[in-house]
Amino acid sequence: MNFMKATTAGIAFCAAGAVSAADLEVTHWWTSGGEAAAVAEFAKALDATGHTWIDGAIAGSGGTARPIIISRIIGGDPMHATQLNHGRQAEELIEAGLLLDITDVAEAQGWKDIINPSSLLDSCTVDGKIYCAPVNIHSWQWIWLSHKAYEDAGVPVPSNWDEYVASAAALEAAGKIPLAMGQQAWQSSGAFGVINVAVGGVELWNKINVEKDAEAAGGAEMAKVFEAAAAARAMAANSNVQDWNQATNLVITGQAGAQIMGDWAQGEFQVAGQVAGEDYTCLPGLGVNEVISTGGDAFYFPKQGDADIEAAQKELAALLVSPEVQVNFNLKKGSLPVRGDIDLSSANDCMKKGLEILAAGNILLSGDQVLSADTSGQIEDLMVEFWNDPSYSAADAQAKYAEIIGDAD
Amino acid sequence: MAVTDSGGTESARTPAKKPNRLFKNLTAKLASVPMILTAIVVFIGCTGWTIYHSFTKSRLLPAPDKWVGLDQYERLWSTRRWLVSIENLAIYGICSLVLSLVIGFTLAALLDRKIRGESVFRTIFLYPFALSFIVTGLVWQWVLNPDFGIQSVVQRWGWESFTFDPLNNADIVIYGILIAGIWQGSGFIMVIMLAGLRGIDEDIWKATRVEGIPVWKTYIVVIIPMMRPVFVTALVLIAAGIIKVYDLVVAQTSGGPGISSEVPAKYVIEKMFQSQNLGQGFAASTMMLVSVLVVLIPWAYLEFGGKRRD
Amino acid sequence: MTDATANKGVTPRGAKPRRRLSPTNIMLYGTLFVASVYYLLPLYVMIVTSLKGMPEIRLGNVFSPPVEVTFEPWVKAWAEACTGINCDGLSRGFWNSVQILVPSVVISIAIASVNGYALSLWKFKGSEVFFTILIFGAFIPYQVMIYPIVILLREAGDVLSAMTGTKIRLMGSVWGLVIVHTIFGMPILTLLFRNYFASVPEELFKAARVDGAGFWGIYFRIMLPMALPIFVVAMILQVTGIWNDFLFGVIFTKPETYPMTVQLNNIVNSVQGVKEYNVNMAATLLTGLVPLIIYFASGKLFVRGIAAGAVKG
Amino acid sequence: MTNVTVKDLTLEFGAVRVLDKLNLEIEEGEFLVLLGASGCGKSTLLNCIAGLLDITDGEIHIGGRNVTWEEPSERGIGMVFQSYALYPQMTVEGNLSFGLKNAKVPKPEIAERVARAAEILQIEPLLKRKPAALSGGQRQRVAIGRALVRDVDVFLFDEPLSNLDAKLRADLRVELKLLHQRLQNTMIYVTHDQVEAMTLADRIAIMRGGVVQQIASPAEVYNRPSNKYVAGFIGSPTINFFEGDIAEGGVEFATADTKMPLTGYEASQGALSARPAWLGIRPESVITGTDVDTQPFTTEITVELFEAMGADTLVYTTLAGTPFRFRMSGQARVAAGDTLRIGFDPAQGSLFDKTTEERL
Repeated sequence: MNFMKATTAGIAFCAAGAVSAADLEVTHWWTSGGEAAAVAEFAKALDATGHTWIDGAIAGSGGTARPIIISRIIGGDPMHATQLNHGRQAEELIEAGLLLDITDVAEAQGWKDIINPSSLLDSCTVDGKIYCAPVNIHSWQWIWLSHKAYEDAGVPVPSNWDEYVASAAALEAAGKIPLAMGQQAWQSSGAFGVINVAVGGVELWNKINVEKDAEAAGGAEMAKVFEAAAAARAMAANSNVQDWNQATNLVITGQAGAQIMGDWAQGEFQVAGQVAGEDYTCLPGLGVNEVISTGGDAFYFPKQGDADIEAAQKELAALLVSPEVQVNFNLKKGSLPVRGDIDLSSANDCMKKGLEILAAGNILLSGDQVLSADTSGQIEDLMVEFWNDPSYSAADAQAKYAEIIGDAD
Repeated sequence: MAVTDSGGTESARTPAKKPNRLFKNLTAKLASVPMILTAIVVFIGCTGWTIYHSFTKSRLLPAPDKWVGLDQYERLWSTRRWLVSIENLAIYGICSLVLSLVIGFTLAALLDRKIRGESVFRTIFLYPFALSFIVTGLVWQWVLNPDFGIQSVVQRWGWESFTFDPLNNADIVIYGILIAGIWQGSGFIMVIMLAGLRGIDEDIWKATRVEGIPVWKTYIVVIIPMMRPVFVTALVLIAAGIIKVYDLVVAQTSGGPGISSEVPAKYVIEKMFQSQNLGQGFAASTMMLVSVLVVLIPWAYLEFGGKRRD
Repeated sequence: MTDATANKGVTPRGAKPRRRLSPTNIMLYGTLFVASVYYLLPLYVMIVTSLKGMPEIRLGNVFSPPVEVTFEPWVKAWAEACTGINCDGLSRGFWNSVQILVPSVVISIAIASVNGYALSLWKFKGSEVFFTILIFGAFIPYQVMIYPIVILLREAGDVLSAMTGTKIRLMGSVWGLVIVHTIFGMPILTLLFRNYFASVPEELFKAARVDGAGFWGIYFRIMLPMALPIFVVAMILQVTGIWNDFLFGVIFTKPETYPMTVQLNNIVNSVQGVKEYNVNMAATLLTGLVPLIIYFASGKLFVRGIAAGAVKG
Repeated sequence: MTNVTVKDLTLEFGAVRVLDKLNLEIEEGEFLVLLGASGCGKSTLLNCIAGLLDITDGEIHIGGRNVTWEEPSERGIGMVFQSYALYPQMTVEGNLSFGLKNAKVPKPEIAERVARAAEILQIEPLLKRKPAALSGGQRQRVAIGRALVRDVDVFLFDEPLSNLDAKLRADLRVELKLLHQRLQNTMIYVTHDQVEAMTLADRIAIMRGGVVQQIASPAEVYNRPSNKYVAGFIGSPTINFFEGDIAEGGVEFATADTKMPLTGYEASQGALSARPAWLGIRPESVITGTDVDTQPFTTEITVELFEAMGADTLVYTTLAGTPFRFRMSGQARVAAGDTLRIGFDPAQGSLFDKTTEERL
């Protein structure tokens, strides 16, 4: 990045009434190809205002990045803005008064009216004040199918989970891995969540995750979900990659039949030059229950105690939600924009599917919004063990799961 | 430079009077302030702080007023991941202690046989110690990769049925980490052992030669008992490293497959920062501390308890 | 003193093997050779992999030498590999590491050597107690202390700010990390120096006191020049330890000041499509280069220094 | 005028009392030797005088000044150590001038003093060398020189010759004696070697268990040891002890089977009274040959073993039921089994109380 040029540009903008130029350090964990391209859109937009985007990417998933982000905020050396999955993760930081209140920005920009679904803004709100700027909607409920793998195996590309399960044997016979899975805990847990919604239905999901109904978690309906997950586990047995995008890469190259992964996987297909519908197929809700969860990423602005920087932070907040940036960013990222009032005609098939579901209101809260990080962590621990240990029976895992839900707060 | 500085007792005082004890060695005490601060504030203070908070329901931020007693510990010991971590640490700890000592001593003894090219061998054995655990983990992950590494090479040589894939086999993954850990650290132990061997009087060798004791027996019966302090030093260094195993696992396996190569340090870090459950992380780290003390206190008692006089 | 230690650690003391090709010798060199393979294999793999192109890596095995040698991965690892939208490779981390390394090594060794000196020659009431705590500290898992240290650094920064009237932040600055390295390096280094100074003849210390040298006079004029071997050991240990540190680097710095290991981790974990093993290996080698060079260059001094004092005790 | 005074000096290491209310007065220009077996506290005492150990109680005066709590360098002392304690990284010149530099003595004066010390000790050619390049004797000269340049009234020696071989030790001993004669400084010299003590000292202080047993001239210590320990410690070969009783009136000392006249014994206090006691007879005071009959006590013994040492011959035998050694001058022609007639004057020996072991 050419800081000199950016600074020069900044001086020009100052004349137009902008606040004095500031260097804003922004931390995030978007480091894969598609993600990095999307972040670059933010940086470009911010640099154009005269401020400078100092990129603080931390590689290795949110798990690696969050400790760093949080210890810096707590240690009194906060960055100027940071990605966090919104929802309950930031609750305590807000209560401790470490994050900047950006209600005035939200009001000035009329976020209440434009942010869709409104639950996104609710997650940013504590005691009626808004503390974060949502930037995208991410939904986990997708399965990505490789056309090449199915062609090689000589079976048609399935259109729902049951067909897919049936086709697994053919894929295996053709030397393909039926299901590509990375081995990180959040992937195991996320894939399970997707199967949960698809097989068990939205109602069951809400009962367990929102109402924390341990009985439902241990019930017969849920047992089916665990059986399905156990079946998926068997299909993923030969997949021994670590990172999610390595798994996606198996699908892209046709070595694996499918991957259960959130919509961010789309960015990888895009970077690889693949076209939805031609090279790959995406099925929301595994083709069974067409819903999408509306978690997503949001940016928080730790307090700095410096008026100039605060003004710049607010400017960045407004910028992140602005229509143009939303379009550019989400097209690259493969996620859905947070505002319903923008034109995404250039979006691809999968994104359009997502937009339709969103418009129809078939939405679901995301895990981050309803479960504490601690409970999510426990579920991740359980799932990563379950997915990787074929001897861990579905019944045992379910019992443990019910226990965790019972203890959840 | 204040060369006339007199170790704290200033010449200005009336000489006939015994000076205040507090000001005796004043310079030495002042110079030790960083050490005293570290010992008290960091090692005692921070540890105490952590132990206290392990009895609270601290989440993302410390919450000293939310006292929950032993809840965190109860949950800790009913968590499979923690139990697996403890088991792994025990296996890793014992194996790496024994293997490091044995390999370190054997290599040192071999190098001490007046061989040619001693410094070349020594450098070869020692250089991995210069590399970080992150690097170590990454390299061994690569060498042990079933598709490209040792397994595939041996298979290409014609041993089709050969399987050596520790990093993807939950039952033996900890040994895969052990191979890397030993690789990194045994050279340093070798150097310490070598230094110890060099410190042994040559007359001992002459004496055993005169008495016709075989070389191997000399090592076991005479040399090793004489090197007790060296073994203690080596033991301390290895043990201090074992409890801290973290980077290696993160780089090599990330705890996988599943949770089969988790270690306590990783559990602590992840509970504290990732799951935002400080109380749980603190409880786990307190248990780590307790296990260290369980090993350390009897040892310290045996080592220093007997000769408290001086 | 000096003449006694000068020869230590250089001459092998074991019995002399007699004939060149005796069975014992074959066993001896055979074992050493096998061990060498184990130790050298990863280095070899790193080097050959870093010199191959990706297509060749996918086809061949890790041990085959590169058919077509390419330095592209090295260039990429050093200057082009991306983390997020920063694509300047390891180069930035290198200079950060140097900036962290130099003050950390100097300060931690300075403090630990003074500690060891005071503990062995200027004992005062309670000094042994503090030392015992320090040694126990070597065994306390870092994790136990990270969180409170984050808070301590914040508070210390606030206190300093209030005292000096300027805004000082220890957390996230190089100096915060220097403090952390000094603290965690202290137990082992202090032990090292204490044992070394304890082996210095006490009469030398007495003679210097009669000659009117005080605490610092004796330290700088008498002990320091005598302690060079142990300083070399301490320096090597600290340089490698600090250079290789990941945990503290990742928690106590920020992106602009990330040390090289953190950058390495970032590069290796920032997978863009497929893992570029060759770039990863080149990055790994680059990161390990500084400590490797130090070991290759001063291995002999290291062994000598250890022999001269580190193992007593 | 007294130069060094030690008053009621007590030193404790934790619960262990190393020195117990020790008193010592050393005259100006005196050569005092602290003699004792290892662990008797003699080096500890010297370190206390030097200020290298902080004492628990008592006072130390040097040159009339109370220096109890002063730094070693402020006490006006120079010290020479057993291991020489030369600073290995400095040249001989650097070693000699280190103390003066610390005291901020002007450069020209340093040069002058170093030159003078080097001249006295004949080490001028060595000035530019490092200690490692010197022989043991040369090193000890430098160590002495280091004390010399300090231009102080009191020299402290801590077993300075123990690390040297026998011949060098004898040479340097003589040199030290000459040095003392030339400089006339007060010297306090710690050794466990009684030959050094006897030859060098003006007075010897014999120490045991942190207590001074006797402080007196070498002759006095040799001839009139104040207790049985001193008697046994001084003299080589060691003194012979007989166990027995003093007869009423102090006329006779009787063992189980032998009676020895004590006429003429100079008792320390008053007259001898009857009591169990030890009689010490030095091997040198035994007479053989023609003069035997002049002695108050004569007897015949059988030679059990003999050691011919060149200048004299040591004969081992048994007398009055106890092993007995005596010295014959010259190369006496004796053989094991020979019968010899010997004689000595028991009154010239030393009598010690059986229980207190104090001299009678």
